[in-house]
Amino acid sequence: MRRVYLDHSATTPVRSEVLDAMLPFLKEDAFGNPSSIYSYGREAKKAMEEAREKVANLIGAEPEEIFFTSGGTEADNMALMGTVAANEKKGRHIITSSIEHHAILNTAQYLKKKGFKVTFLPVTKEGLVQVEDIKKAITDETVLISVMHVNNEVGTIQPIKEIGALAKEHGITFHTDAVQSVGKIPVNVDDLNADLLSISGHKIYGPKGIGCIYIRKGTKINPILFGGAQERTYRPGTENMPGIVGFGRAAELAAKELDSEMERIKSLRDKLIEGIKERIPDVQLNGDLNNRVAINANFAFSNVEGESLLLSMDMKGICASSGSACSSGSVNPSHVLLAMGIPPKLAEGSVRFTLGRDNTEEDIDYVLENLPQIVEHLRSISAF
Amino acid sequence: MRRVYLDHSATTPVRSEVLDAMLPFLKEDAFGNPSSIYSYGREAKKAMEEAREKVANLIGAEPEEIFFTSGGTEADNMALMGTVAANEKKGRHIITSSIEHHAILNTAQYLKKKGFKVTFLPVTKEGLVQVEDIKKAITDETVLISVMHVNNEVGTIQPIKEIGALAKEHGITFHTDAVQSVGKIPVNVDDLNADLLSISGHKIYGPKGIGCIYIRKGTKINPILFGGAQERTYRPGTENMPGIVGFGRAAELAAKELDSEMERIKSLRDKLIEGIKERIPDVQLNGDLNNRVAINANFAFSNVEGESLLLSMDMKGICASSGSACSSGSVNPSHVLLAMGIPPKLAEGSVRFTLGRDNTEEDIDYVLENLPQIVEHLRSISAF
Amino acid sequence: MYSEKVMDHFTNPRNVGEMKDANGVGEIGSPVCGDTTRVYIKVKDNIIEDIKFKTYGCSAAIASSSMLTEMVKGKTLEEALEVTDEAVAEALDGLPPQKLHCSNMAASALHKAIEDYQNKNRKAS
Amino acid sequence: MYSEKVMDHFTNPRNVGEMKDANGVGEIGSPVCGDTTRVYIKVKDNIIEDIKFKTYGCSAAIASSSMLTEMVKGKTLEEALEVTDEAVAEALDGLPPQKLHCSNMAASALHKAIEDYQNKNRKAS
Ligand SMILES: Cc1ncc(COP(=O)(O)O)c(C=O)c1O
Ligand SMILES: Cc1ncc(COP(=O)(O)O)c(C=O)c1O
Repeated sequence: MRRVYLDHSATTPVRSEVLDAMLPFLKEDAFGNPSSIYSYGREAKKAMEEAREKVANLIGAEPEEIFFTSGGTEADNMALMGTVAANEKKGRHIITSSIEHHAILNTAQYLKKKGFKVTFLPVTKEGLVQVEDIKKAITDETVLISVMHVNNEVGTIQPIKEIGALAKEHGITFHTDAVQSVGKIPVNVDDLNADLLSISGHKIYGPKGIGCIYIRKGTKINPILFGGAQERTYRPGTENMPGIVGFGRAAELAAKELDSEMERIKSLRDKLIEGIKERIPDVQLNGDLNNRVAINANFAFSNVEGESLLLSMDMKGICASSGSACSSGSVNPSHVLLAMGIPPKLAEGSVRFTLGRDNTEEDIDYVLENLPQIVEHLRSISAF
Repeated sequence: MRRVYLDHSATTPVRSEVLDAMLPFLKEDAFGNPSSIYSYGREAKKAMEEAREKVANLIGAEPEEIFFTSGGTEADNMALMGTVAANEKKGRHIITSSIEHHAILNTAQYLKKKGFKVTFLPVTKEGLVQVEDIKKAITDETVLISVMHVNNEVGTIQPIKEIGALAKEHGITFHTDAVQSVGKIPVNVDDLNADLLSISGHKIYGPKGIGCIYIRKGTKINPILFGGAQERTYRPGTENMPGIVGFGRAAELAAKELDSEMERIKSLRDKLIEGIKERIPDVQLNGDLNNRVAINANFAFSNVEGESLLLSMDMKGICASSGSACSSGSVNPSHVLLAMGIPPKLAEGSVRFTLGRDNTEEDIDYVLENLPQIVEHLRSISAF
Repeated sequence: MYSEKVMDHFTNPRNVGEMKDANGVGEIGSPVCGDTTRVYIKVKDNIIEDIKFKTYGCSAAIASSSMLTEMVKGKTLEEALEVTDEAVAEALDGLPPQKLHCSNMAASALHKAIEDYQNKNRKAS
Repeated sequence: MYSEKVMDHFTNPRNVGEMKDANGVGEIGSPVCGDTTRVYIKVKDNIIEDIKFKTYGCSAAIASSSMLTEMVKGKTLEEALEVTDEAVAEALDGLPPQKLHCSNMAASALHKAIEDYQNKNRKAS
């Protein structure tokens, strides 16, 4: 059976070029600990610094501003918890949006429980944060604004540049979760006015278990983990060398191929959107069509429940997801769709398709051939 | 030139069997996100649970008691911070030793700064924590005792079973950092009376960037990172599949080969110790010889400075370290040796040799041939 | 994740549909997830002669409905009322823990349909 | 990490040793790391005719001592005093930032040795 993977926002396969770069560090040749002074260690250290430079290049940063973490989640946690810890004297208010990934949302909720004030901004029905709302939310106590660059469920691109400018104007640290934007749209920390920015390796065809936080020089932030002096004391623990090197290579390739690859994917994605609209009645595209990354299409199929739709698609070899990967399997409709004002039942019948390097024209044809029947079948069973 | 790697306590190469287990998860075949409901995801989930079982088997635990982390450092941080957070109402005192790894020490220092009471236990000149000292340190406020199983610098085996029994008697959570003991001596969480236990993958021929914390059923502990519902909400973030699977395989092999391999290594290590004592004057073995893992030899060479000794050895292809990997390169003599009452200058002239799977009789001969000249040369330069 | 039985009943659900001449109808919506099951029965001489269902819900909910209808078809009302959600889940070779509540829905909808039939019948007699 | 020059001077340090007939000796211990350098000089007609050193310390400390002795041998005392630690580090093609303080030690020990020579000389004259 054909397998059509349309869940690239959940995770991506490691590219063969990336694996090639990693392999020496998974073998006897180059397994050293980069903190060691002997040759094995020095070689590892050199490779690590090269990778750091590649990641920095992807976002227009300096290598010294990149700190490797275990992934996007840790980077997000550090952005929030590290910033409030470093600014305790200044204030205890942070602003974020209601459509962030759980790595931000749940950390913000934790801080709220600890007595911090947290503003969760609403979004428009297109899934966009409004700069005006942030203006209104800022107080003298505000120490951090964190708004994601691209939403993981509906792919909407937030007005980060403007939000960043506003934060700068008020002397407030600005973080953006760029896990879903790097490799999909140009990301430049200076253009975006970002002080802190999170990236995850496995979303850009790098390995899982590695990511980074960009920390603009001079930004006040504390580490959240304690131990050895790695990552200039910002992130202790023996460095994940294969992960770091793979992440570096993935970043390098993502930067190089961004334009051509996204153009190709956009035309496939648009074909998918048009095809679904044409062939399936009572569907609705969730999220703004224009302010949206090229890989994302998110549809609400009325009177169809998401899990049974996903499972039926899987039986045809089509992999997609409802909401963020970590909450599918659970019974809650997506917090993002609800925040956009989509009724719970429609939110529950929503599916996210996210395209990637491996997808072809034939993949899309295959989906358009099979999906209508699947939806029709489930609707024929449905109690509504 | 021959390369003799004698720094297996810093890190170990990934075994080829481990790499083989990891490879499918670094290729297109099995890259899924284990939280996804479709086939790719379910396959990943299955592999993850198998790995969990293998790690559990290594320490006599149930699979549901194993929670994957990004390494030993994160596990140690979680043990301390997660326990005090979950026991805030009960008390604010923790007990640890002065020879812990920095992942424990610096976390304990952080907690101290936050207003917690922390007792750093002294050790004997052989490098052993005394159960009597713990008895005296326990108060009504004590919520956690954390003592490492095996010290990373001198390899001493601590009286964990007794400490654990004491903790149990007082209803205090007991954590042991077993990063340097698993794979070297038998580790069984029930025998040790451990409620929490840390392991790191790359110390047992698994990959870097993966580890776990064992949490005995019923132990009160909070997560320290927030986000998705992975690891039953104890540790969010997309799972590091290749890392997890590699860790699982490494754990399986470590359990199987423990006895035979350690017997072989012990005889090599003893040969190294005897040879150094015979051939080099004014040396002293740091740490108890008997309560010690088989892989470790730690020598103080008087009137020789550690860094220049390490570098001279490196030029002969011999890789060793002074103190813990993350602090070599820095100028401070080891906190462990100082805590054992070794004078700073002797501590500075100390080198840790840690043997591993790849070492042979010839490696030891090579070291014994070259080391005397190196030490002699440096002593001939030395101002003392 | 799901047993083969669940997958079979999910992909080829038995007794799906509406029933024009039903003499009992029951509907239940899960408070947990908004899923909804409607069960139609045709009872004659105290026996469930025919049964149909419609379900909006996850695969476990659909499979449970399908399995239940098979289990009670041809049974007396008393026998049918004894079929518990556990029995449905068991007949499906088990359900994942977080999906157990789904088997609940099917049995509850059936109970409501029987109640509906009995209410109507009482009035009629 | 280290330049080739550092490695060369570390492995083959020049002018190592003690000097029986030195007329100036200076010793300095680094407060940072306990490293110690002792410099012996033989001065004749205001010129450093011979120089030796002994160093307990890291490779950078040893290489710096060695490089310094080469740089000042044959120079007048005034010229020798002008050789700064930066100059030593530069002559070694640089040192890692955390090791810069090591080059300090060599120059300081030399300054002490010159001082010692001048003190003795003053008394003698
Ligand atoms: C927007 C966003 N932020 C953060 C994360 C977390 O990244 P990771 O799973 O690598 O920890 C994800 C992906 O799950 C994401 O989509
Ligand atoms: C005793 C001990 N604990 C914790 C750690 C930290 O492990 P990791 O470097 O995998 O985070 C180490 C190794 O560096 C160690 O030796």
